[in-house]
Amino acid sequence: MKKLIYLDNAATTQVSKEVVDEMLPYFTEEYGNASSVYEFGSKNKGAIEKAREVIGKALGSKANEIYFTAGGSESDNWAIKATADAYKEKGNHIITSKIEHHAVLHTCEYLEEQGFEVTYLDVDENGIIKLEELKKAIRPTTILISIMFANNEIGTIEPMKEIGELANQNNILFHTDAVQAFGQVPINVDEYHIDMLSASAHKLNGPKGIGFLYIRTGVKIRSYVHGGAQERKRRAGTENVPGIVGMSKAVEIAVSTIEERAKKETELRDYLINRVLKEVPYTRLNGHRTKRLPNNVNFSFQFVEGESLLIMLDMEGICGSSGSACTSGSLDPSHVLLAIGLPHEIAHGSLRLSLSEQTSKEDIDFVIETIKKIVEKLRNMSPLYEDYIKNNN
Amino acid sequence: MKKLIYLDNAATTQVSKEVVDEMLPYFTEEYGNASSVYEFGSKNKGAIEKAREVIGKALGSKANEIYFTAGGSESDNWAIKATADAYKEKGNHIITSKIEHHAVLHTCEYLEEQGFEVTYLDVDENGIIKLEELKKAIRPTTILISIMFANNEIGTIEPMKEIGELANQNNILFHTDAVQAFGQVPINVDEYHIDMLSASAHKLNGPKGIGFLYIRTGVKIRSYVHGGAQERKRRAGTENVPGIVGMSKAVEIAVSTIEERAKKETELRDYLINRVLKEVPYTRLNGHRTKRLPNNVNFSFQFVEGESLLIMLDMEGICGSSGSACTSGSLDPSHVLLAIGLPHEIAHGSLRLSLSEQTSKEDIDFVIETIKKIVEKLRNMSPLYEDYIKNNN
Amino acid sequence: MYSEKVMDHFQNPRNAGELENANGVGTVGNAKCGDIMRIYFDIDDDQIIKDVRFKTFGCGAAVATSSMATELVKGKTIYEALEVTNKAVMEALDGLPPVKVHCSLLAEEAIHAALWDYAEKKGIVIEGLEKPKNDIHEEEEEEEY
Amino acid sequence: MYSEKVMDHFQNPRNAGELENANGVGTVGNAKCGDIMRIYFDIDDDQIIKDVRFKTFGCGAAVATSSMATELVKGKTIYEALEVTNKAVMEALDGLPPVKVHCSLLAEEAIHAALWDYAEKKGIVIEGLEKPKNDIHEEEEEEEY
Ligand SMILES: Cc1ncc(COP(=O)(O)O)c(C=O)c1O
Ligand SMILES: Cc1ncc(COP(=O)(O)O)c(C=O)c1O
Repeated sequence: MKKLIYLDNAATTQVSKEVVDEMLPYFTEEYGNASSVYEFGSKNKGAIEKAREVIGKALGSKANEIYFTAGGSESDNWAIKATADAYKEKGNHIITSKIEHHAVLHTCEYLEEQGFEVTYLDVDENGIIKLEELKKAIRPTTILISIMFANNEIGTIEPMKEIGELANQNNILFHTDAVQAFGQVPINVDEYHIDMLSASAHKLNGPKGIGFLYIRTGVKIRSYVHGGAQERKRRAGTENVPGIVGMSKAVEIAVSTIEERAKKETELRDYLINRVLKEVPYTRLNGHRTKRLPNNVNFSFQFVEGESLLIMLDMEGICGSSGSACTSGSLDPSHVLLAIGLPHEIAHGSLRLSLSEQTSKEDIDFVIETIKKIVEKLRNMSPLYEDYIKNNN
Repeated sequence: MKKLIYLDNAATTQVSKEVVDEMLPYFTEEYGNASSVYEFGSKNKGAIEKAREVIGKALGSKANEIYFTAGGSESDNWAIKATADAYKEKGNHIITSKIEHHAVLHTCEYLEEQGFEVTYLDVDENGIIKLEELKKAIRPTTILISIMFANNEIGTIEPMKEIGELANQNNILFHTDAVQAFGQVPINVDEYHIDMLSASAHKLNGPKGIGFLYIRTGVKIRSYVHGGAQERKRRAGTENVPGIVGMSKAVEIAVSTIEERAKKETELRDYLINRVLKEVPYTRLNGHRTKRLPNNVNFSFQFVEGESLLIMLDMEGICGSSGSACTSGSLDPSHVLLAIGLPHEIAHGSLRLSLSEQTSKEDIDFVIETIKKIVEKLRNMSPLYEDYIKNNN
Repeated sequence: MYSEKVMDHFQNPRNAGELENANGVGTVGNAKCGDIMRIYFDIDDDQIIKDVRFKTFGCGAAVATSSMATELVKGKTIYEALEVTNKAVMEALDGLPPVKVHCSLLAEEAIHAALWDYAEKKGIVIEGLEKPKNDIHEEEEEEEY
Repeated sequence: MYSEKVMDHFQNPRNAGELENANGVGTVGNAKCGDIMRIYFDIDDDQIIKDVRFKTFGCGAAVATSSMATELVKGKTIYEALEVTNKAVMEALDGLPPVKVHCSLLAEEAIHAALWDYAEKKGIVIEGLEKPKNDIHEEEEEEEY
């Protein structure tokens, strides 16, 4: 097989072998219905409850505050729409940011069509929301603040504690999309006053199609997927036991290795950032220099377009992404890069490389050399570069 | 291991080995993001498109009319709520039946809270909806008819063709919850004028947590899970590739074996029905005698309560269910059995046994003998039986 | 779902069946809720429950609570039997799932109903015994989150 | 996502670079849409395109369509070049994904822009050539279901 350097772990990850092994019996052996009377379903039921405990422990929450969903998008939709529904008597105003994932943004836009009012907070050049603006945005009718824990494109970690305190002081529910952060940075829902938290297993070496929503006891939101009585009547659908068990194992591993992974990845990340910034001219690092996910790197190479860059990297066996993975196929430049103030042509030339535990220094060295070659090649073909050089000589 | 006779295939099924084998590479090898630029994601993309074709073919639809979801419940929620949303200018009236799965019923009840009007059609003693009543229920404001293809508790198959024609003549969208029927009876969406169809993989030896919604070209419903641009912007969330691939394989197998399975299961089913009706007094078959799913049997044993029966069967290694699997844990008797006219105490004493290809005649013989013993034991403990005997002697 | 004790009493119910010479019989519950319990007492002249039987239409917990309730009152005086609460029954069974607590209330009520029947037949008043409702059905509550 | 032809032209773009002695240069597209194409023509006295180069800032399809467009016009008269449509470019590339069709329009427009520049410099009128818009951007349409 061709050499493969997979640096798109922010999009999705390899399921680890231990996770698959944990899942396997639940496909062909322990397949009974978890919501049944018979004994044959009870091992499934037990496995689900154990998963709830593992995840609850990872967040410093109670097990029964964890509700399983089909992934991050469903969790975001659920948290936001069900809050709107449950608290509409109290108010119709929601605060979020301009750099949220589309699962939050499009959900908020949908709610706007339904008559809700949404404030989309600006961020600074590093992608950090402005707390002063947040304070000012709060109204008596504000029912929800939804700010992501860490951004999926530029890796910036938001000031959770400050946001949580503001929400708490003002008696407003606080939801965070922690799809990128969960398993990568330690999270305690009490410390940050988080009332709801979305996560997705496939971002942390778990399977695709399974995630959860943490809902603090006392938050009165109800079902988003209506139907059967599963998940204490809050989320219908036959329990995806292999998925739940796989996620639980993935969380267990992620939590137990979180420090050493962060250390290793941060080192490599910084090595990659430093060398590229030094060795490739007209390059910008997007996102905060230090308040960022250990595995996230995001560059803009001026005069170069992102897709071309990606394809050329791919030809060398390097998998990266440009903008948000979910919108590829779209012609729009990343809303996140525009929000941190990049002009369009620079926003179009961004590259996200997201590392994993498996990434080696050799990989990174190869990536750096390859980037240098490709960026040069593309610049030589770029009319923007030509103009720039002519105008500055 | 203890002998196990699994007769709860209407709740969920064993994932077949071929299906697991098909899924496995997508966990640890082909894990790249399907919505990516790099080559490493393209096999995933290809697998998804192939799955869409396999399923489209199974339904006589186009591949691009198949949208992947997390299962039957999400599909039902999506079809009904998004239709309500998209067609609310046209009208606010929905027609469904009293014997739908909770994924449909609770969704309709939710819509009633939002100002929609819902007619819940009666069914006859066999669980078949009354077409005359349906005709009368149609109003100029009716935007959707949602009637299940086959009932999950009593196995009755509804008159799809007639319903579809009525819907079509009146220019009303027709959704069917085919979670029980798909893979068990042949379905052609054009023949039945079906506009939307829900299905779930784990009912046909596929994995849990994956399903689909068929949406006919021209039906203008939009997203239910908002977010990324997956599924032609209609269903957000990183594609659950292993799940999709597994479902595709399961559908492929189900379609290619549908006739022989139906033949085998129908024979066993009828053998079970005939012997039990003959050999256990005061017993009733619920659901239509012939218009029923090949694998569904549902009895009511008078004077006997269902849960006790189930636990005793379980002690003999027989897995069955009572009422709808999803509502176990609830104290209410089945809404389906009440709708076909059973009095409460008889509705409480129902037993669903749902066969699979694996079920053998020996299994069924053992089940029959066991039922006879248990029912007798429970009747001897039953005050209702005592009263009945005293009053009739 | 059920404790071992519950399963034991369900599989091997103590005192199941009818009592021919019962002098106190009480039936509670109704078919709508899915549980009916009937308790038969043979109470001697010293007001001691010499023998007891039950019949129950209901779930595993209903059978087990009936069985346990009969065990707890057997050999007791009627006043001691009156003190056997649903809590005592539950504790003796090592607990019940929350949705099944009503079964234990039903068992308590069945004892009371049989005692009431006895008292009526004897023309006596058992102090502290109220006329039992025959319909014990806690409304299933919306779960608290 | 892309055909082999597209990938080939992307990896080995024909006629990439600048043309020192160009007598017709056209630039179209804008950074907002993420595509800018520039085409350089060396047109001889017989109005034959003797040489051609391009520079492109854009996606894989943008590079490939530029490359193919230069191939298609090289050695042609300016009137023949005028007939090279986006469709011809797409066909020569064995097709483009729907979201990338606008790249081929851009290539057509870049040819027109370079011809326009040539005509202006020469003071001639090329019949059938309209002043090119430099902003070709089809509105991304709502998908039709
Ligand atoms: C008729 C019917 N509809 C919907 C569902 C829900 O499917 P799922 O549990 O896969 O969400 C089921 C099964 O539980 C069913 O039998
Ligand atoms: C921040 C963020 N939120 C939500 C999601 C959606 O998660 P999923 O694709 O599992 O639905 C993603 C990943 O795609 C993400 O990065």
